[in-house]
Amino acid sequence: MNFLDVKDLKIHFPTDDGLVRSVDGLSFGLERGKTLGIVGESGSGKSVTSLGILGLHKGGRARLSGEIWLDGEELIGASSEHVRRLRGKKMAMIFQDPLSSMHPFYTVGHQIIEAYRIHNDVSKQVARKHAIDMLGRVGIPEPARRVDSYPHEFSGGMRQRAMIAMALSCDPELLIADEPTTALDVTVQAQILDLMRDLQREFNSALIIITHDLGVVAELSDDILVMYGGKCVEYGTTEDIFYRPEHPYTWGLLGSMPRLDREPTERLLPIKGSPPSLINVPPGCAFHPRCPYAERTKGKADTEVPALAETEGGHLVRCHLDRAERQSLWENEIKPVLETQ
Amino acid sequence: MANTALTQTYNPSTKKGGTLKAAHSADWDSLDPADTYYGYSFNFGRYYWRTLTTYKTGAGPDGNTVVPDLAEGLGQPSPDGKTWTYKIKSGLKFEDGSPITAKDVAYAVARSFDKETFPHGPSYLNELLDWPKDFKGVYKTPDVDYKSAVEATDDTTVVFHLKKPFASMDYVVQMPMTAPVPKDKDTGAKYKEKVVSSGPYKFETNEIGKRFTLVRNDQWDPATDPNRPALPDRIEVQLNVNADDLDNQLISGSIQLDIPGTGMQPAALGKVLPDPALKARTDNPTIPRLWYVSVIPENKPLDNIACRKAVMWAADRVANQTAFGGPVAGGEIATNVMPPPIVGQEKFDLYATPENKGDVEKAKQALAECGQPNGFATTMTFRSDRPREKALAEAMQQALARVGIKLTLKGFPSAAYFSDYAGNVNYVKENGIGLATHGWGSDWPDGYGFMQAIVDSRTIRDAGNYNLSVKNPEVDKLIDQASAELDATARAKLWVEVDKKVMEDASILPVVWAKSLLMRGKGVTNLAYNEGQSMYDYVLLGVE
Amino acid sequence: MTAPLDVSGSAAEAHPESVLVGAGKAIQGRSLTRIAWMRLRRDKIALGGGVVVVLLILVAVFSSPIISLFGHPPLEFHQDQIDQNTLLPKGTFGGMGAEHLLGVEPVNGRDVFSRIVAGAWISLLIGFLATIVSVIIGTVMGVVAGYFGGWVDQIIGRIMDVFLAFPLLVFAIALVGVMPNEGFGLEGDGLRIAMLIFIIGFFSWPSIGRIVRGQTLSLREREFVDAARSLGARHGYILFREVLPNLMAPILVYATLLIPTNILFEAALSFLGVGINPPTPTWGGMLSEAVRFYTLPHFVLFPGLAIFITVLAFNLFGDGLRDAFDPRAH
Amino acid sequence: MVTYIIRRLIGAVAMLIVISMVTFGIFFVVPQWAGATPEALASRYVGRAATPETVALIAERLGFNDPVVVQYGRFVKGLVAGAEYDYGAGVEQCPAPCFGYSFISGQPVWPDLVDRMPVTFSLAIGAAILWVLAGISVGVLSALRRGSFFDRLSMGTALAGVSLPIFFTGMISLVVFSYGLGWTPPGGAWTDFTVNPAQWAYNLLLPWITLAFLFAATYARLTRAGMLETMGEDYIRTARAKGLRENQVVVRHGLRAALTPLLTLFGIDFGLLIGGAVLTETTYTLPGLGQFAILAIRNQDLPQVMGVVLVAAGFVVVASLVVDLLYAVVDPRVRLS
Repeated sequence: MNFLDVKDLKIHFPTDDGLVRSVDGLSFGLERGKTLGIVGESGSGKSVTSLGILGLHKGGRARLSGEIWLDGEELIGASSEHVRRLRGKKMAMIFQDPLSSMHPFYTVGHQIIEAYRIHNDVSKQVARKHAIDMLGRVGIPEPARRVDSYPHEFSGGMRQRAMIAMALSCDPELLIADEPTTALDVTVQAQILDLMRDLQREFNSALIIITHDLGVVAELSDDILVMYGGKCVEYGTTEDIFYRPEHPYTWGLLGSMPRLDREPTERLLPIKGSPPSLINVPPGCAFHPRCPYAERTKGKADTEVPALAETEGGHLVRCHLDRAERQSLWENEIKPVLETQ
Repeated sequence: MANTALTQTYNPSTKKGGTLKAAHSADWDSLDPADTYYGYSFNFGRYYWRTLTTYKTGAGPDGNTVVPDLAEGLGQPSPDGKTWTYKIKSGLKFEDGSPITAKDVAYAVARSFDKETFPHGPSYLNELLDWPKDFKGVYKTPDVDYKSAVEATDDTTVVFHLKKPFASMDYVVQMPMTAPVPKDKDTGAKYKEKVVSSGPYKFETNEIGKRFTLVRNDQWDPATDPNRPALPDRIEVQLNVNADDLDNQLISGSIQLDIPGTGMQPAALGKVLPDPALKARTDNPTIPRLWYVSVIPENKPLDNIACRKAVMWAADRVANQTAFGGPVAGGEIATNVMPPPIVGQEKFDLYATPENKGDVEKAKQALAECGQPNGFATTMTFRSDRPREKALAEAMQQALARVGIKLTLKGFPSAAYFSDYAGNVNYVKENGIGLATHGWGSDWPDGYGFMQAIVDSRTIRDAGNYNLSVKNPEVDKLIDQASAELDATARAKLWVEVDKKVMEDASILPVVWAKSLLMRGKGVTNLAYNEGQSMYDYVLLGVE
Repeated sequence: MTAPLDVSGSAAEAHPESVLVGAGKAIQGRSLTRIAWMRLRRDKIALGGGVVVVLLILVAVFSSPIISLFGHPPLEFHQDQIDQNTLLPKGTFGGMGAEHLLGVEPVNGRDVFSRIVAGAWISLLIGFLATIVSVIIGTVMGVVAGYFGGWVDQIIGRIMDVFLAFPLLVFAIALVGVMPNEGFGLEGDGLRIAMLIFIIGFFSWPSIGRIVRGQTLSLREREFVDAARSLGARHGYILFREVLPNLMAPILVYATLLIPTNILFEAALSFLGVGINPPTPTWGGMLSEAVRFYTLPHFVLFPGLAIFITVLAFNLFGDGLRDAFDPRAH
Repeated sequence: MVTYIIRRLIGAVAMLIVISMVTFGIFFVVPQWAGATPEALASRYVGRAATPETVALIAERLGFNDPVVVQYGRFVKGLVAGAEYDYGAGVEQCPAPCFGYSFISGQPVWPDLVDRMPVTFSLAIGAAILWVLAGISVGVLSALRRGSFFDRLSMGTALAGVSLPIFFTGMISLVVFSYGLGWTPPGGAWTDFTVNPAQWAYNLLLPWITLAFLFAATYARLTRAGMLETMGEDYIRTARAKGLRENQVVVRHGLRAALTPLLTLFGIDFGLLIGGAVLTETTYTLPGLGQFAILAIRNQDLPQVMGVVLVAAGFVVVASLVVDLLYAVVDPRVRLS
C-alpha cells in the first residue's frame, strides 16, 4: 500500500444545468519522498481532485465517491472533523495565486502562526519564533522583520515563499502544490521550484504538483498523470511521458510547452477547440472532438469510452488507437516536429 | 351632560389644593405679556398676570362683559372719547413683595410699543395711543417721555391719551399689554424666561419649549381679586405634546386641560362622539371665529360683482361645513360675517339656497349677468399644513365646477401664507388668485374687535394682509362711524350695517362660525365655558 | 443566480465561466442580453415582480377606463356616505362594498379605490421620469469622470461627496416649499410634477454616477478602446460608439433599481405635504391624511400597500435583472 | 496621517461652506425670484395684524434690507466669531458657533439644536445597534445556508423591508402596538436617558425597531452578498486548507473581510441619521433634529434651517472621516495619504 492511494475517485456537482462530472473515476498512488505531477488544461478536474483529497468539498454540494487512503486511513468516509485535523498537519496545500490566497488583513506572520497553532498547542511567542524560522527557511531575508508585514507588502515570489512556509509549518507528509508558479515571473518560477525540491527532500514528504504546464513538472516529478475531462488519459514516469508519450492529448501538451527559445504564444502543436463541457461530456472518448486521429478509430472514438490500459511497466494510456499506431505516430510525426531546431 | 358648562359652572367647588395637569400640542408664542397673541395665552396668563380689566369669569352671556381687575372700576372716558382714565387698587404686590403701582402699568404699556423686541403681541395700543414722534420704545429711546400716550399721574392712576375717539377701550386694556412689569426686572426679549408675577401663581420652573410649573404666589392678596378663586396649589404644563396623544390623555384623565382649547383631533372625535359616556363630558360652544373664503375682486372676472355673486350662489355650504369638521367639531353654517357670540350680532342670509347646497340656476344667472355664461377659471389658495382648509378648497372646487367655474388649488405653508401669497398684493395680482381661504377670530367680542381687521380697506399694505377682498369706501366710512359711537346699542347696529355691506359686496364667502368640541378633564372642578375667552375659564378651575 | 458551480465557495476552481464556456457551443456567440434573458427566464420571483410591474403600468396607463368601470371619479365627493358629526364613513370597513370597492375617504367620501388607481399614474410617472433624469445626469457625470479622469474625476467625485453629505430630504422639502407655482410654461399639477421629477432626479443621480464611473474606468482600459484610440478616434466617437453601448446593461439594471427608490422619495415628499397639490391623489398624500384618521384601517392600509407592492415589484424585478446580467455582482 | 486628517478637515469645511451657501440661496434668492420684498419676508415673522411700521422694523432688524452677500457674510461671521443680540434691555453675546437667532422664537438656534440632539442620537444609536446586530447576523446566516428555507425567508423579508416606507410601517406599528394593544407608548413619548433610562428605552422601543427593520433589511442583503463573495475568495480556501475550524474560518477570515466595505456605508447612514431622522421623527412625533428641520422649514425660519442643515451635513462629514480613518485601521492595504 502506498502512502497515498486514490481509488476510483469521482467528484460530481449537481447543478441547474445538469450533473458536472469534474472528476470521474481517477486512481493513482504516491509514496513518501516521491513527486507526482498532475497535468491538464483548466477544467480538466485536477484542482478539484486536490481539493477532494484535502476534504475541502465536504459540506458542500459536491458528491464524492471512491476511496482516498492516506497513510492507511480512508478519508472520504471519515468525519469532516477528522479530516480537518489532518488538514494542514498531515497534508497541506500551496495555492496558485499567493496574493489572493493570503488574507489581506492579516500579517504574513499572523497567518503562519495561526496555521501552526491550529495543530500545535504552543504559546504565541513560540509560534512566532517558529514562523520566523520557517520564513528564514524558505529564503525570506530578514524574516524577523518581515514576519510583521502584510501580504501586499511582499513581492510575488516572496509571497509564494511565505505561502510555502505556511504550508510547511506543521511538517506535512503530503504537500499539494496547485499551479505554484503560474502567477510568477519566469526567473522566480525556477527559484520557487528549486525551493520546493529542496524542501521536499528535507521534509521527505510526498508532493503533488498540479499544473497545466509540463515544463514545470519535467524536472521535479517522478511520475506524471495527464488529466482530460475529469479522467486520467495517461499515466507514467516522467521519462514515459516525455520520451514515450502515447496519448494524442499528451502530445498536444508537449507541443504547447513554452520554451525559452520561442515566443511564449507560439505553439508547436496547438490543441484546437476548447476543453469539453463537464455536463455534456462528449460520448465515447472525451477527447475525440479535438483529436486529429479520431477518424482512425473507425467511429469507435465517438461511441465507446476507451479504457485506461497498461502498456508496460506501469505506463497507462486511455486511447482507442493501437499501441503500434500510437508509437509510430509519435516516432514519425510528432517527435520530429517537437525536435525541430 | 353635554354642554352643561356652557350655561353653568360644572362641578362647582371651592376646595383648594392639588395639581392641575395641562398640556399643549405646540408651544406658546411667548409667555411675556407684551409678546403674546393667542386666546389661550390671554386666558391662561391670568394665572400669573393681572390686567386693568378682565372678562367677567364664569358661564353665560355675562362672560362677554369686562369687569375691573387691577382697576377699581371700568375706564372713565373723557367726553370726546380720547382720554381714558383707570384707577388701580391699592395693596397690590408683585411676587417679590414690591408694590404694584400705576407706573408699572404705564411702563408695561410703553414697553409693549417696541414691536422689534415684541413682534408677536397685538398692536392696538401702538395705533390707538398718541405716541411721541421720537419714541422708539423704552429700550432704544429710554429718555423719551411717553406721557403723551400713557402716563401714571400718581401711584394709582393710569391715563391713556388716544389719537382719536375710541369706544372699546375697556376691551383693549383687558389684553396683557396692561399687565404690570417692574422696570428693574425687565430684560426685554428675555423677560419671557422669568416673568414677574402679579397674579395668584408664579413660575417655579420654566423650560422654554418643554414644560413649566406654576406655584402659589404668596404675595397675591385674594381680597383684591374677586375674579380668581385660585384653587390648585400647583399647575404643571407640558408643551409640544403629540396632538392625538393629548386627546387620549385628556380622555383617560392623565391630563386635565388641553390648553389651546380648539377642539379634538379627528381620531378622538371618532371615538368620543359615538360614545354617550364620553360625549357627556363635552361642551360644544360656538366661538367668535369665522372661517371664510375671500372672494378677491383684484383680478378679472371677479372684479365684477355678478361673478362674485355667482361664487356665493354656487358654493355648497353643507360640503364646506363638512370640510371644516361638520356641525359639531367644525361649526355652524355661516350666512354672514359676524359670528353669533359677537355682542349685537344679527344673523341674516342674502344668498339663501335650498338645503344650503347652493343654487346652480341663480349662479348661472349671475354668471350670465357677469358676461361669463360658461363660467371661468381662477385659483384658490389654502394653507397646505391645515387639513381643513385643504378639504374646504377641494369642496369649493367640486361645488363651483357645477356652474363651470374651474378652480385651481394651491397650497402654501402657513408661515408664508399671508406674507408671500394670499396676503401679498403683488402675488395675488400676478398669479390671478381669485379665492383665498381665511379664518379670523375676534380679539374681543364686539364689532370692532371682530370686523375691523378683515374689512377695513385702509389696513391693506404690500404684504401680510388678512384682508384683500373687502375694498369698499362705504364700508370704511361705516367703520369710522361705528368706532366713534360711544353708545353700545347704536354701535352694534352700525357693525351689522358693515356686515350687510360686505355681504352685498359678495367679497367674503362665509363658511362656518366655528364651534369647538371641548372635553372636560377628569377630576376637574369648577369648570365653566366663558364667552369672552371662548374657552373654559382657566382661572376658575380646581381639581378634586 | 444560475452559476452552476457554487459549492459554498470551495469549488471555486471550477469557475462558472469555464463551465459556461465549456457548455460551449450552445451558448457561445450569444449576446450578453440573450444570456441575461435566459437567466432571467429561470428566475421565477423576478419574473413575478416583472409581471406585477407590467400590470401596474397597465393600471396606470388605463387608469381612466378602470376607474369608470369599477369606481367613481377620483375627485367626486360622496358626502352622503359620511357621518356629518364624526366625518367618518358611515358604512362598515370604511364603506367597502360593491359600490366603493375599497371604501371611501373620511370627510368628503371620495372613492378610495379610484384614488389609489389614479395615484398609480402619478407615482409611476414620477418614478420613471425622475429616474430618467438621474440616469442622464448620472451617466454624463459618470462617463466624463471615468473617461477623462484626473482633475475632472476629482471634481465630479467631490460633487458626489457633497450630495452624499446633504440631508437630502430636508433639502428637497425646503426646495419644493419655496418653489413658485408657475414657470417654464407650466402651471398647476403639470409644473408641480415636472418640479418633483427634476428635484427627485437631481438628488438621486450620484448612485448611478458612481456605477457608471466605475464601469467607464474599467472599459477605458479594455483593448477595443485602446484600439480605437490608437486608430486616432476622437473622444466623441469612442464615448458614443465604444463606451456608451457597453454601459447600457449596468445602466438599465441600476435604473430599474432606482425607480422604486424614487417612488419612495415621491411618497415621502407627498407624505410630508410638499408633493402634488390636492385634490390630485397621490399615495403618500393619502397616507399623510391617514395620520389624522389612523383609526380607519382601510384608509391607512390601502395606500400603504399600494406603495409597498409597487416598490417590492420593482425591487424584485431589478434584483433579478441584476443577477441575470452579472451573477457575481450580487 | 496627520496631514491626511488636516486635508480631509479642510475639505469638510469647504463642503460645509458650499452647503451653507446653497441653503442660504434657496431661502433668499429663490423667494426673491418670486418677487418677495424684505417687508414680505419680514411679515412672516411678526404677529397677526402687525402694522407696516412693525414689519419695516423687523425687516431691518433681521437684516433683510441688506444684499444677500452681506447677509450671508453676517451669518458666517456669527459662526466663526460669534454674534451679538439686542434683546431690548441689553445685548447678549452669542458665542461662536453662533447659528443666529430664530426669527420666530427669538432664541439662539444652537441651544435649541443641542437640546434636540439627544433625541435623535438616542434614536439613531439604538436603531443602529439593532440593525447592525440583526442585519449582519441574518445576512451571515443566510449566506452560510444559502438556498435554505431560512435564507429564502429572511431575504424575502429583507426585500419587503426595503420596500416599505417607514411612515407606513411606523403608522401601522403605532396603530397596532400603541393605540390598539397598548403595549408601547403613543407617538411623541420621550424621556431623557438621564431622567429614567428604563422609560427612555421603553419610549423609543417602537421607533428603534421600525427604523432598524428598514436598515437591517438593507444590511442583511449587503452582508449576505458580501459574505457570499468573501467565502468564495481564495484566502478562505487557504484558511480551510490550514485545518481551521469552519466557525473560525467564517468569523476570523470571512466576516472581517465581508463587513469592511459595509463600514463606509454605515458611516454615511449613521451620519445622515444623527443629522435628523426626518420621516421617523415625523411619524412618531419625536422632538429630534428631523422634526426640528421640518418645523423650521414650515416656519421658513432661516437661521434654524441653516443650523439644522449644517449640523446634519457636519455629522455626515465627520462620520465619513471617522469611517475612513477606521477603514485604514481595519484594512491594512488602505493608506491614508
